[in-house]
Amino acid sequence: MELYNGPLDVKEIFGRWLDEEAESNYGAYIPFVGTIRAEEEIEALSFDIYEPVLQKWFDEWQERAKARGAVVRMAHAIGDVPVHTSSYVSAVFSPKRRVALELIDEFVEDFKANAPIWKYDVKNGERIYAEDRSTPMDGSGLLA
Amino acid sequence: MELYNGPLDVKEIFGRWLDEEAESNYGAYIPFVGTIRAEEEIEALSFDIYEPVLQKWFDEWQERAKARGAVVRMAHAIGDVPVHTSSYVSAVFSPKRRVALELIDEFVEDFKANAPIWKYDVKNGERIYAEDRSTPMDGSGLLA
Amino acid sequence: MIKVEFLGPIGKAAVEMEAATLADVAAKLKEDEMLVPWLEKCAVALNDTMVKDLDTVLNDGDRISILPPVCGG
Amino acid sequence: MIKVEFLGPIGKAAVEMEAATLADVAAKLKEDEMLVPWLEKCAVALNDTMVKDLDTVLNDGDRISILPPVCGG
Repeated sequence: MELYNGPLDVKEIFGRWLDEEAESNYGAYIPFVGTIRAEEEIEALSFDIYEPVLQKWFDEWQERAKARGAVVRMAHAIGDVPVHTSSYVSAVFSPKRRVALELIDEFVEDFKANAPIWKYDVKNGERIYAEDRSTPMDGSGLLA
Repeated sequence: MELYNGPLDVKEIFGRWLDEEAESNYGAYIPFVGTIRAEEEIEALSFDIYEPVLQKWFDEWQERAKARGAVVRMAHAIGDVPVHTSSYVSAVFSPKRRVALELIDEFVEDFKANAPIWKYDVKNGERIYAEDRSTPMDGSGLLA
Repeated sequence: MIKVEFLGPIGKAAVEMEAATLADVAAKLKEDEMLVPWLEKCAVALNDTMVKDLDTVLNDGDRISILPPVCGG
Repeated sequence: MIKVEFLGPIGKAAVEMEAATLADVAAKLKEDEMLVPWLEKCAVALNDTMVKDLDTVLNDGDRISILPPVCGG
């Protein structure tokens, strides 16, 4: 798991992961690259991350992937990420394509639902919590 | 659609596609990279391609992707591709992640089933048709 | 004494309190009207492990994190 | 006259023949015993468009491709 201040160097990350698994004999490598879209006059999105819980979430995913003979990777930005740059790269490596195609879908969807990351629109230099696009994590409402 | 003699320069392809869509306002970019696995003592895999039918197959996929607001890309090797190098890269770009995750799965699976490409194991310099891993295309048996 | 931290957009400083279980924490946090709408949609971690049981017993020095709705990526 | 090409691993040179429909092509190709096992698992293109109907009418100069089982990627 890799966290960066500001936008990700997507080519460096993609290429380094490719090189690091070059001799691992995986037949399928599927990255997912998330890029900030220009919409509703935002200048950037901005992210807060709670790293200890994110690390546990990721470690559990590593175990799940390992049980299926695969490997998962992820990189995410902290702070401001301007429009048309990337905030998120995740990837699956596996021997065969079916497992890779299924895992990347499950991994990205669970990431959206349960990774402890908070998103803000940046407009006129102001940070506004993206509440309408956010999802309560599993187990929410416990203290209500 | 891009065809190359021998292994693909995966980083160049990934980076160029990323750059070419940098201003297109797609939020999700999912490449699939297929790499030759070392197994059963092969030195390489080798590929024949019938380009006119492959181009039509790809053009139809471009239309299907466009109808969902997305773009597909693909690159494939012709001839010998040594173990641990790559023969195939395809990708989907789309505004949102759900369409991208669904399309990359459908696109790669239909590619495996219907792209007119023939695979051979290369052992001791000899090319052996990978019949047991090959799939009859839609409509097969018409002349039987 | 345990410590309660409010993550991301909640924008409230950490508080310390006496609490034997998570139910005690819930009762005390609900005294703050500003927090009530957050609590309905927040998940909870105890010492960085997600918890789902109000009867969870707390020990001196424990750290509770309140996690509002997320949107990574 | 139409032309029939055998793609990929079939390893047979193209042949020319007279044929009014794809059914005629099927009948003629079945005379070659080496081809019979291939025909069961091969798809067919007419002038590079996939076809699925034996009644497809052929014209002088048409080009038929015989496509054996595939495995790209």
